[in-house]
Amino acid sequence: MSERQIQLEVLRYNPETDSAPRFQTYEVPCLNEWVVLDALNYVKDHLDPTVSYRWSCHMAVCGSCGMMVNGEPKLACKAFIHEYGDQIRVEPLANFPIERDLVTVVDDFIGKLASVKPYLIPKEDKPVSAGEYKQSPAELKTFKQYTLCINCMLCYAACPQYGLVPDFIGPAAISLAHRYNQDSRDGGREQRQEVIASHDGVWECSFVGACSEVCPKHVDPASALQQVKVASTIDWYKEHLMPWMKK
Amino acid sequence: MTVAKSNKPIVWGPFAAGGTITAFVTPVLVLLTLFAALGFVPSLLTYENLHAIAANWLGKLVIFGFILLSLWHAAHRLRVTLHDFGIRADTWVAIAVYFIASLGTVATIFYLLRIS
Amino acid sequence: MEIIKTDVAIVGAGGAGLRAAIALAEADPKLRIALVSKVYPMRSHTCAAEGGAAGVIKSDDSLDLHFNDTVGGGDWLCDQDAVEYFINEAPKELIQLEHWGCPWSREPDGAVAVRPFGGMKIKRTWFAADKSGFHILHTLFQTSLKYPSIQRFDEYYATDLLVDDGRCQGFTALEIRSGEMRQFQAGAVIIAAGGAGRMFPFTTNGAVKTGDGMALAYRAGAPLKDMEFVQYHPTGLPNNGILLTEGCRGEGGILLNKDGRRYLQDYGMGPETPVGQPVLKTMELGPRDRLSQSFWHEQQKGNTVSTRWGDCVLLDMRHLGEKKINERLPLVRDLCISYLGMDPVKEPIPIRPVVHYCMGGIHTNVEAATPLPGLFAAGECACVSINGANRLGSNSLTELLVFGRRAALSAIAHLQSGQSAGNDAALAAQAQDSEKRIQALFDKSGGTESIAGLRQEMMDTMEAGAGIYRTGEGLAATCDKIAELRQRFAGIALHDKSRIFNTDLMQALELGSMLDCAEAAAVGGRDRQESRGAHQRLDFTARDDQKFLKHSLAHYHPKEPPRIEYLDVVITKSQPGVRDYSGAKK
Amino acid sequence: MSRKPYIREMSKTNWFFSQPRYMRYMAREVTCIFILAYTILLIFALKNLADGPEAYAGFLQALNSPLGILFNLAALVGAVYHSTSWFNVTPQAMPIQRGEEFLPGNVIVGAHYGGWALISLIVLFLGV
Ligand SMILES: Cc1cc2nc3c(=O)[nH]c(=O)nc-3n(C[C@H](O)[C@H](O)[C@H](O)COP(=O)(O)OP(=O)(O)OC[C@H]3O[C@@H](n4cnc5c(N)ncnc54)[C@H](O)[C@@H]3O)c2cc1C
Ligand code: SF4
Ligand code: F3S
Ligand code: FES
Repeated sequence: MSERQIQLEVLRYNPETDSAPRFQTYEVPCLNEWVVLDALNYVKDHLDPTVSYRWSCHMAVCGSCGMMVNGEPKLACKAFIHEYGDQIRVEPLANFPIERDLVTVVDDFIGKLASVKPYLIPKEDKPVSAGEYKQSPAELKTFKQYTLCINCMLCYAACPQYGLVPDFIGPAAISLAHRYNQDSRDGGREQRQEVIASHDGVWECSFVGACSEVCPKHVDPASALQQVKVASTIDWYKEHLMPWMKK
Repeated sequence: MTVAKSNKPIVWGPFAAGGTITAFVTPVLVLLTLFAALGFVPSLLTYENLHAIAANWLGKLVIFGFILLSLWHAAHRLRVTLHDFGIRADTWVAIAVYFIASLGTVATIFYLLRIS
Repeated sequence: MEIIKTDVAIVGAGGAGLRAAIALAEADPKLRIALVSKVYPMRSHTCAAEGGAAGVIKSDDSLDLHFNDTVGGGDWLCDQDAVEYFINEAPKELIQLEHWGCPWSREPDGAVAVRPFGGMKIKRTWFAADKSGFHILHTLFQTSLKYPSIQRFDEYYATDLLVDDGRCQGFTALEIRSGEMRQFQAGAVIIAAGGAGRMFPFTTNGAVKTGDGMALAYRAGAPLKDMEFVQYHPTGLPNNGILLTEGCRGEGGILLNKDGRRYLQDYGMGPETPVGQPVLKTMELGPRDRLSQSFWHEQQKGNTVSTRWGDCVLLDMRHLGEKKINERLPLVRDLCISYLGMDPVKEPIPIRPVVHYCMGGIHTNVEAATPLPGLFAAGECACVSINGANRLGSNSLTELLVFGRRAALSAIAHLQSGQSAGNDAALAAQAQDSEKRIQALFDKSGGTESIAGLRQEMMDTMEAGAGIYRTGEGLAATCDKIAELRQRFAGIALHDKSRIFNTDLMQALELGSMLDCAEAAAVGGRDRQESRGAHQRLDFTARDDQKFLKHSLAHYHPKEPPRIEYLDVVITKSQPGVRDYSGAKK
Repeated sequence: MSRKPYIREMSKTNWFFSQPRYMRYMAREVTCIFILAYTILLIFALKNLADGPEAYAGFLQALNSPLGILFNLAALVGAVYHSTSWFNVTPQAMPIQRGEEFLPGNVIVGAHYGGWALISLIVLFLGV
């Protein structure tokens, strides 16, 4: 049933035997509706079981399969073969160390995600027996977009500032902080500001906007970051020029 | 507080405001000076008219506001741009660009006050 | 080998594992908790759940109604004490999630909204658009970051349980990135490692759902219960099994055969309801087993549409309109456009039944405890028996929460029951054995069997013999085939000899787990000579309460097929009756 | 045998050549040089204005030269690129929510372009 033969160039790196990564090319018979992940799975099952990469859901929701496809950060399960020529080159996500083949080391990202206190810090505690918080559809909509992040890290691979300054907390983590800040049930903004308004926080972002261009879930992290900057600036001026305005 | 909050908002405020102002008016101003450069001096740029505006306190304020924001916008962005070009001595760069902006600000005040 | 000593160690960081970890951390901040998962928590397959989670909250609903829907939906194979506990706890758990920030969809007045779901008599499914599982998982993961006592071991693959003195005291796990083995020593172990849908070729399940947790417990002596009950979801994409949530039908989508007829009315789910006005528990909102079975009959009659991906029926949502689809089913639209090139706003979508959920799993009681002391289980890998012979959509996500927490509480009680200290030497020796087993895989050469090849044969035989409709003959053939594959499994060899992030090794271990689960499912199905819920036999078409109102328990044997025992179903207040999904008799 | 993650360093000085979107970004950032230079020109004009009519005439004369034309042309290109790139991202920096819905981005961008045109016309009308 094969409809097309492609050449899949895969970046290989085996830390036990290689001193640097190299490319290996596979001839893969593909169906046109396939995604790059299907081609990789074909390689793994039929051509070379030693290729390592992460994946699980095959439906662009688990965030495992981020990689560079022809130089662009993509989810392998949402990169359609029919959108590419007969040569497709896959590499591990940029800006992350390579563990092995297409697998990157993501500790840095996970640590940053945890650092922004990404959980609801309620204005006041409410027992479960008191029932749910009320939240209007409009209030939900205010932050909904920023809840859609699947932690795929494509934005980190696209953001040059993260590549240049690895301490930068980065687009997804700051967007997540913004998500909770904007939630009508939350009262924890002050606490999160300490992290995200710090030097390595939002101020390392120069609004390149690449993060939003590559985000597969249309989270628009660039937008979140600019909003955080605006709010932090207003905070600062309020605090320093109008100290009496401080809550 | 665990990590100190950054003081970037001080300069980011004028950067953002300046970016907006310059986006709205700089192109048309350049157009006017371009006319002057081409030998056709627009009425706004004649000595009499411009002097009249700058002599007026409201006029002074508007000119000052525009130049101030425009300077600080450009200075701050220049700092980031130099960083992007690989110049990593951010502290020195910051001192240099903000010094230029301060100098321009002071000069503007000085000249505006001399016009009466 | 490094030894990690903790109070409670959890295998699996999906919805159930995370909920358990949080419950432990909340109950006692001094508890040392190890949360071990073969993937980063947010990659767990809970993220793929779309439709929602059931729990009684609205005033027109009642706990009794939820009870009846669940027990009837499960064809009376549910343990009713467990169901009762479940429906009671469900609303509290969902509100708790709301308090943790889950972005549930809302009514105009700000209250949480509920949607209709298959087999439920009343709208009671809480949802967050059509990304409910995703939001639940991320809310739980993010909330878990609040608790410093939850120590995570991400990308660690649990290989064997450590059992000494008749109780479970930990397990071994492989750190995937370094290839090094670790020994987790714990006062109690909770398995929350998800389902095993990957043993079938067409499935909505992600690559991680390989039944590892079930196999861990099974090999250590805890029986697997009701494994023959495998749920097909009636609406999967025909090319890659991606699920289109039941919410599609809940919102008013209809199913058509090649003649444009709403064929469900021909299978006891009629009469036809008006298009776009779904009526609960009838037609398209019948239960999943019935809908999937109707597909099979239509296919036999030649009423299905043939597409290049095989026989399909059509899911028509056009009448819902673009606005409603975007608002309530944005993911569904995106999936159809992306993976099929078809827009549900403009055209009906071809779909087919796909394997979705394992009703069976590690045998637990209402306290989430397995027969093996110190071992607890929750989530899809467990069978506490609230799902019986057929799970109702949206009960599973709630189950993760309710029994995830329950497992945590039981584990604490177990810790407090005063156990003698473990025998370190005995545990270490077991851990060494486990390491040797893996080492042997590395050292072995000249194997002739390929992992992908064996896996394919397994999936094919499961589909052929243990699919929507089964026969004694087909099941017997599948049993033989799986037994053969288990033998041949000894002949595999690793191609990848690197220690670092060796996915070849992972796939080998996962295949081993799946073969064990598959055998339990096939043998259980062969021996269950009746039709009930998701288990439909063409040679025994009736339900047989006389003989089979019983759970099957499969006991592991390293070389031979499992030994099957039967256990009475717990019935408290609902006697077996007729499952009626025709709208007429209401 | 053990882990040995491979780190790919990003070049600090020519990274922006690697992708067109980075080039577009750098072009936008570099507009600040034109804005800065032009602002300095304005300050210079003020100085001459303060120095009296002759000085100012001298300033206008100096402007009326190939170099002056070139400078203004370059500044015009830079300023226009700055304006468009600035307006195009305003919906991201300042989204506006009305009731449940957000104002569509192109409405916000459109409003900015409209305002820009209006301001430019007024200045031209009054100034020429
Ligand atoms: C597409 C889809 C849609 C669904 N929609 C709904 C719905 O709308 N409503 C509903 O109620 N239910 C739904 N379900 C069912 C429900 O989502 C699942 O049953 C549930 O999410 C399972 O959760 P879990 O926590 O048990 O396991 P999972 O979320 O699968 O997590 C398993 C965890 O175990 C870990 N693990 C596994 N093996 C090992 C090992 N060897 N070592 C270490 N860790 C291991 C994994 O890393 C993972 O963290 C859906 C299921 C699917 C597939
Ligand atoms: S913001 Fe977008 S690109 Fe970044 S991690 Fe989240 S989903 Fe991925
Ligand atoms: S690409 Fe990077 S610089 Fe900011 S806008 Fe996005 S985080
Ligand atoms: S496999 Fe889950 S996002 Fe691609």
